Amino acid sequence: QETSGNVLTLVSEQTTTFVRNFNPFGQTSARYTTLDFMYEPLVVFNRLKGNEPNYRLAESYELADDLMSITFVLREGLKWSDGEDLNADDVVFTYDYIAKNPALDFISVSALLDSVEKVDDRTVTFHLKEANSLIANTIVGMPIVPEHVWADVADPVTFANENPVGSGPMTEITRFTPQVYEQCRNPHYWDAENLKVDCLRMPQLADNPQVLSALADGSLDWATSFIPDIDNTFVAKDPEHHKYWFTPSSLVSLQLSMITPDENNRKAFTDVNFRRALSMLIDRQTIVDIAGYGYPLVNDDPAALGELYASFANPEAKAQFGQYASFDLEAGMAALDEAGYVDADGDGFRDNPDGTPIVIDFMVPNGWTDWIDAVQIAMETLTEAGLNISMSTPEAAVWTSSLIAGEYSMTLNALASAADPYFPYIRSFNPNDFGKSRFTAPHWENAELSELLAQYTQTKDAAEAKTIMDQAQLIVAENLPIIPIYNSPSFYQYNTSRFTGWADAENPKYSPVVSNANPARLLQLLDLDPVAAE
Amino acid sequence: MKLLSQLLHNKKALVGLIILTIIVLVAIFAPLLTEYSPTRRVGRPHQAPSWDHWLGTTRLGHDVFSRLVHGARVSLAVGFGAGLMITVIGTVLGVIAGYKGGVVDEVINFFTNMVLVVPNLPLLLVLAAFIGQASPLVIAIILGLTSWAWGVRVTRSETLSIRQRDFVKSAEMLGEPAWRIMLFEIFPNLISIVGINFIGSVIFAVITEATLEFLGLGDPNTVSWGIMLYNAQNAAALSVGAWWDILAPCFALAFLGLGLALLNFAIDEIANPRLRTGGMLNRWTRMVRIGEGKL
Amino acid sequence: MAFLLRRLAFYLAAFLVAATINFFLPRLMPGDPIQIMFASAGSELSLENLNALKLTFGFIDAPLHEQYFAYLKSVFTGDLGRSIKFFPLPVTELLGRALIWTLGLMGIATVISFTLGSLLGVFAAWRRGRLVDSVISLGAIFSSSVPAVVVSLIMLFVFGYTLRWFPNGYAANPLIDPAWNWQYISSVIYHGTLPLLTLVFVLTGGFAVTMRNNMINLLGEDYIVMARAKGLSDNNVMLWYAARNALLPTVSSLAIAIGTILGGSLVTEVVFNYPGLGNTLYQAIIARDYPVIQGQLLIMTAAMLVSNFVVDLSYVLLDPRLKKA
Amino acid sequence: MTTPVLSVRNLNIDYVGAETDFHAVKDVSFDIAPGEFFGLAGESGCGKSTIAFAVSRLHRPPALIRTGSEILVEGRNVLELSDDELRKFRWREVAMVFQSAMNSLNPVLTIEAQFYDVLRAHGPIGRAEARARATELLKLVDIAPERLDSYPHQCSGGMRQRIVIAICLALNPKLLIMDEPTTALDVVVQREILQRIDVLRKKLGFAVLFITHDLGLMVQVCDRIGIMLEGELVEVNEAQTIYRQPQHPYTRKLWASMPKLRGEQTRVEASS
Amino acid sequence: MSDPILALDNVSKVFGRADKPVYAARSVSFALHRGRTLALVGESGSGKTTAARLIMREYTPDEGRLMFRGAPLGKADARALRDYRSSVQMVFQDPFASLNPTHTIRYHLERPLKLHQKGLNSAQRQTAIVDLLERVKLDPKLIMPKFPHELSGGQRQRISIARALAVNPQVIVADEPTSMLDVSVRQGILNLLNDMKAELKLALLYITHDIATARYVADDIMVMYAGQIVEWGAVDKVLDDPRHPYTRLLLSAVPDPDRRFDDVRFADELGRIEEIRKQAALPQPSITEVGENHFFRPIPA
Ligand SMILES: Nc1ncnc2c1ncn2[C@@H]1O[C@H](COP(=O)(O)OP(=O)(O)OP(=O)(O)O)[C@@H](O)[C@H]1O
Ligand SMILES: Nc1ncnc2c1ncn2[C@@H]1O[C@H](COP(=O)(O)OP(=O)(O)OP(=O)(O)O)[C@@H](O)[C@H]1O
Ligand SMILES: [Mg+2]
Ligand SMILES: [Mg+2]
Ligand code: NI
Repeated sequence: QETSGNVLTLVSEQTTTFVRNFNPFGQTSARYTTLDFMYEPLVVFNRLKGNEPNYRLAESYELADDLMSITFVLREGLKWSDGEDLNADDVVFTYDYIAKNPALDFISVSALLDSVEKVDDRTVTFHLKEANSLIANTIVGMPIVPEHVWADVADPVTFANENPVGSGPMTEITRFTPQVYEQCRNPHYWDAENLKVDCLRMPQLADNPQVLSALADGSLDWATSFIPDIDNTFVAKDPEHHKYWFTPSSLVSLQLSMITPDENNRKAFTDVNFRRALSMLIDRQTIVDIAGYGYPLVNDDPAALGELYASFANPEAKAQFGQYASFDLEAGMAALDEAGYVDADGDGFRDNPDGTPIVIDFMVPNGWTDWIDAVQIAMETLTEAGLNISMSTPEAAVWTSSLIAGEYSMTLNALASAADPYFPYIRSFNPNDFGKSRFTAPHWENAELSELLAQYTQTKDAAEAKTIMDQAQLIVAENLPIIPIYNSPSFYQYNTSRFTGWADAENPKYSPVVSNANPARLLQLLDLDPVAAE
Repeated sequence: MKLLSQLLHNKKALVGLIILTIIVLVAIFAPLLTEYSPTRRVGRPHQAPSWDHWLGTTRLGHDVFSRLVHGARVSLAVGFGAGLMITVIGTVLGVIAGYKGGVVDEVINFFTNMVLVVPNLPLLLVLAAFIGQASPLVIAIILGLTSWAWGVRVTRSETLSIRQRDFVKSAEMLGEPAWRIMLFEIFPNLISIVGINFIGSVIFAVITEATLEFLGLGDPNTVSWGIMLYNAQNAAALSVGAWWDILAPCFALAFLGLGLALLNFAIDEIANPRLRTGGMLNRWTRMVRIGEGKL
Repeated sequence: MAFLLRRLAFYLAAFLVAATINFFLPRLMPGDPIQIMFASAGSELSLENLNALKLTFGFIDAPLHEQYFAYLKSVFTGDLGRSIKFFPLPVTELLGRALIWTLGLMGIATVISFTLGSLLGVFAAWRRGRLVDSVISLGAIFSSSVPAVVVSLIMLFVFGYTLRWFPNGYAANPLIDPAWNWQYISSVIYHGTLPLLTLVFVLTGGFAVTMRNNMINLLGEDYIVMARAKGLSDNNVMLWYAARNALLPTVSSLAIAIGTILGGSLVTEVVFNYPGLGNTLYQAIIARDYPVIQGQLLIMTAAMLVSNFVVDLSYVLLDPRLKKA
Repeated sequence: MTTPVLSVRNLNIDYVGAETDFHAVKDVSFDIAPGEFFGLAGESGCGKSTIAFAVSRLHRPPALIRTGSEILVEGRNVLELSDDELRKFRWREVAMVFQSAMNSLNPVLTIEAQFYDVLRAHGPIGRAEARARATELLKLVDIAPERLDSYPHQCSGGMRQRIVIAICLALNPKLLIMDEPTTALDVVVQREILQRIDVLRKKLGFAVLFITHDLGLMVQVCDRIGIMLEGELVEVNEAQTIYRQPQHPYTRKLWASMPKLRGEQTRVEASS
Repeated sequence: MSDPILALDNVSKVFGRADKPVYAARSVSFALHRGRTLALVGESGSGKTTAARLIMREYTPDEGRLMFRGAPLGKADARALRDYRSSVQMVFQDPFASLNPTHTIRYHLERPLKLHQKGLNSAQRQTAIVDLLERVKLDPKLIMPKFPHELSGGQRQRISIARALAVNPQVIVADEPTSMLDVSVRQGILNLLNDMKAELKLALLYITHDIATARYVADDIMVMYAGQIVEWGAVDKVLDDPRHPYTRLLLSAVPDPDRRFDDVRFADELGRIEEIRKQAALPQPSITEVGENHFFRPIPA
């Protein structure tokens, strides 16, 4: 049966089979069109515009002056897709619910909240455990579910929510097979006026090559997939309509464990001169060009922020320490010589200044081919500079636990992009997270930085915040605890033959990536206009 | 020795041996055959075959020809290493089970049948996945430990029939100890079966190693045909039109497989004279045609 | 009958052992099995969430033997747990979906290549030493020596990418709803052609060689000569006397070959992205979806056992000597 | 004089080798008269079976019947028959019992099917009719008709041998070739079978070409005997004549080396 | 007569399952004496080979005992077994199968010497081998380096005999040693066995179904039928005056060029033997002595 109306065909997830699961709390199991499209966020923050809020279910929010609470006000006349009212009770219910069922709390927001209080039918106040100026960013990540449905769910973890009742633009599942499903317009959507797309169609595509062939023959409107040699394989097939735009996303950096079990390595790794030299020996551009097909963006910001957080950048950091974050083989080798890392025992490899050998195992998870390529390229120059380096590719799980424990020498690590540089810093350098998260893999701590970061969330004053952040950047840039290499791209391909209104490099209104980690995709959906039939 | 001279007289075996020799020589002299290192970037990504790069370059800019000739080493080493292990285990267990009979046989036979009904490749996949970063050595070892069952089965049934032969009986009557009977009376008569088993196991090991690596369960540090396939597949060599990247290891594998298979076929013919189709049949056809006689 | 009963008992034992291996495999490997099992799903989850998730998967802190018996019980009641990747889909259902495709693909490929290979082997043996024989033998050697990966990649390259005659993935056009209509069925056939061809190519040679060797060994038998002496037509002797008897050992080799076929179809499915068991296993391994991997191994073992049993049965049917024994 | 059933003239058969040929049958000529029991004796490998196979043209490559050889069955040259004629000729004119009965019945077909096969191949016949004929034939060799539904492995060796003989008689052939039909059997069973053949021959009138290396047996059952040595037929004569007045030295040596059951025991130094 | 070197005393051996036993040997008793040959004849499946295997201790008797040099043989431990084996040897039926195709003749003869005559050094072994080959009338130089397939059937059988002699045995069991050989070669082997027996004072058990050769080599003969020994005695006496119906049948079935087929009322004899076959499972009949050194078991009424 043909679905009537304007159908937008998109690929958000790659899978071998579709399972009917629209449980918005199941990050790994729910269909990727569940968040945002089915369960609308309170607010969507536009990262490309300095976190400008786009109010969705909430029409406003207000952070208390002491930063110890935040109050959201819902829009008027909101309805669930089954026609029931959507009000503050549902919000409170949702937060109580995830507090009761910790397995549901996929963004660990409960831990930050003291209580959630209904003020009136449209107003909810979140009381925090600690002052936090950035809490709104976290809270909006949790989908709000209807109390009248979820209160009766026996086991919300395994609940598949096959017939979802949602608040977003696309809530009705009109067709579901393991090979394709369609998700259509919410009859009670509050913003229906802006919604020109009637249905989303999600064909099952198992991997990048399949997405590519679907893209190339024009059957997909919107996709997020790695495509090799995209200008030839995709754009050239129909240059007028086949388009793409890659935005920088998570930071990939080279990391060293400051607490690595190997005593000799540890001596070198904890020496900032060694780290700086190492950083200068990484040929970032080649890695980007070859391992990444030229898609990623070189990150040569010693403060590890780069393009992504350009609006927060402290030019001073780059001016003072920039030379340590860009490739210069000669300088790097000279720096090593100067710091005393020379071949003491004549085995052809550089040793510590005290003569003990440095033998580095470069760890990268098995099967992560682009990283493996990147490591191999990085190793070329490192080896040429006289370092004794080999690569190992353990199981991802083993890799993760080694990183968490700090029991490794050298690795690549990725850190998701966020709305504010505070997040990458706190995730990477928070001593409280040592041994808990792989993002703290370097196990590098700096009291001054910790203090600055703590202050940062405590201030409401933008100017003060900027000063703090500038200082933090200087500290990071000086110590180079992580060696930035590149920001991976967010892949975004689209086809203009059926719909227009796409964000692109000329009009970077928000991030249009259709992956489930980008709430701004909702904005993109609402901006689409069908091309009038000829 | 007799086997060897017979091998040299068999056309199929000869072709097989030549193929194998070429590959072995290429593997041994790999560094002399190419100026390029197999693990360094020596060109732009995915350059088509040219005078500089006979078989083009990979996505990373490695020289395909260099990787191919160096990769032969791993394929051969794993093939022959695992093949040897499979054969040794299979033959030892098979001869013991077949000769000893009784409980020993029951036990060995049970496990053999057991291993035969557990699907091999999936099991290997799972094992490799659990072990993680399966280097060629690890692959060879798990291949050796999981694939001996077929060998036991054929050796055992052959041993059973040899055991019935009078020369084994007479050795028993002479009071030869059991191990001597197995080693010196039965085993020499199994040479061709063992040979077939060995070559068959080598083929199996080469194919399986390549398959495991192709599926991404190998160690990316190795230079081998399976890893080449894996890298090519990952670089979407087919969809970007870099056929040389994927076809080179394909043909290398097929070539090695063909050589080994020819050899195996020939051993089969030598072991079983009925299977032989020597020059006499050609001669016969010719003689019938010129009317020297008929059937 | 006693023969079949004994085989059945063996199969049961074999299944038990496979189930046991399955149980111990993750527990024998270095590292915490739970950590390994949830690694890819859980890398973004906090420890609290992980613990909560583990409970729902039944990782109780019981003594090993209790875990073992609980596991056996669930296996024999057909409960293989739930997939992590395709949560909360039960593993049985996930594999059930895939099983249909694999059975279809493998079944048809086996039937075609077995028939074709056996026929070729029969002809080659009958015309031994002539041109037909040389051509068939060499072809068979070649086809059985090329790895399935290589064949499928080359097929994909030639027919999928270069000539574009066939699609390069899927079991059917996803936009067509599964139904018993020509549109869907033709799409299934169209998508199945390349994997099928690959499998047939890989398998036929082996069967042909086996059959040829068996036939040649048989042709000297007195009853074959007697059949010719009786004045039966060549075709009659070849098919009814020689081939039928040569089939017996071939059938038993089929039982062993099924393992190889499973392996071959695994690779083929992966290369052609065919949604069968092999591909599911591969995806599960990549995603480290352990409930699926374990269920998969069990199902594949069960499939092997069933097909071995079918082979046993047909052996009994084909060979009257076994009926009474 | 009547035409012989079988008349072999200048028969030369080679086994073609890769380089040289093995001349297995050298210029052999002999006749068998209708109803005659003709024996062919000689050491293992002297070419007896090769001759037997040639009569029905059962050879497969690399055997080669040299041009110039003639095998006449009732005057018709077998070597000139077309494929189709050959098929019709086999079994109708010449039937054959092979070296071992154990293996000359197809193990996977019932006895009935193996009767039906041959009857079908030589003319249209219904199942029921074929079964009736088979029953009749089995009676000739003293086997219960229920055996028709058995498989060969369910019958004893002697029984199988008799079944083969019954099948041989299905088309009333002129000549029955028996190539060492009893070597695998006990003397008692062997004796019984030969005696039965002898009786049937007298009743049905077919000739027998009997091949064995047991000379004593041969003299006892045959009318005439041919002695072969390395592919050559060295002596042909009446059985008793050959026994009592052997001409060829080889024949004489054969007799001398045969231990006797009765009478003088002589010791002969035979070479090995 | 001297004391027997080896004797079977009421030995029985049963094969098969309890519900369908096959009596391969039933209360079999006989004795072997040095310097004498005992022939064992009988139809196929009558238990001749079983008797040989019992002697070779490949089977253990279900009932009865094996006496060696007057003493009963108990459960065999490895050493006792080796001891026994250096006294009792066997020559097999098929010379093609009883030599290992992968070893030279030299190896075949060297092994028994190494195993059973430990004292010899390699030069002594060499002489011993040459000696053995000469004894079986083969040219040592020519034969030693050859492989079995390069020899004729008769030569191979000679090697088998030489190998049996190599351990210096007192008893040789020959199970149809000539049935696979050509008639003209057969004689030579039989002569050889006869000579060895006389020269080395061997006790020889000669198993065959060919009564004529039995007469040629043996001093005494036993006729076996359905696992039982039904008639025995000196060769001439038994063959001249057969008493048991089976012995008679056997004798009449033996091809005899002096008598035409139709001379013998074979069918009648056959009918009678069928009757004995039916009674074969009945209890043991007593033994009747017909004359000096000639006994038989009459069929029960
Ligand atoms: N297919 C063959 N190829 C080559 N030589 C053969 C072939 N078949 C038989 N011969 C040879 O031809 C000769 C005669 O063989 P044939 O089978 O006729 O002997 P035979 O007298 O029947 O012997 P036996 O008594 O052992 O049956 C033998 O020397 C044998 O080696
Ligand atoms: N290992 C065994 N298992 C079961 N039955 C056996 C075994 N060995 C022999 N028999 C049976 O015992 C009986 C005697 O067999 P044996 O081999 O001793 O006979 P034979 O006289 O040597 O016969 P032949 O002359 O054919 O060699 C036969 O019915 C045989 O089937
Ligand atoms: Mg013959
Ligand atoms: Mg016997
Ligand atoms: Ni040699």
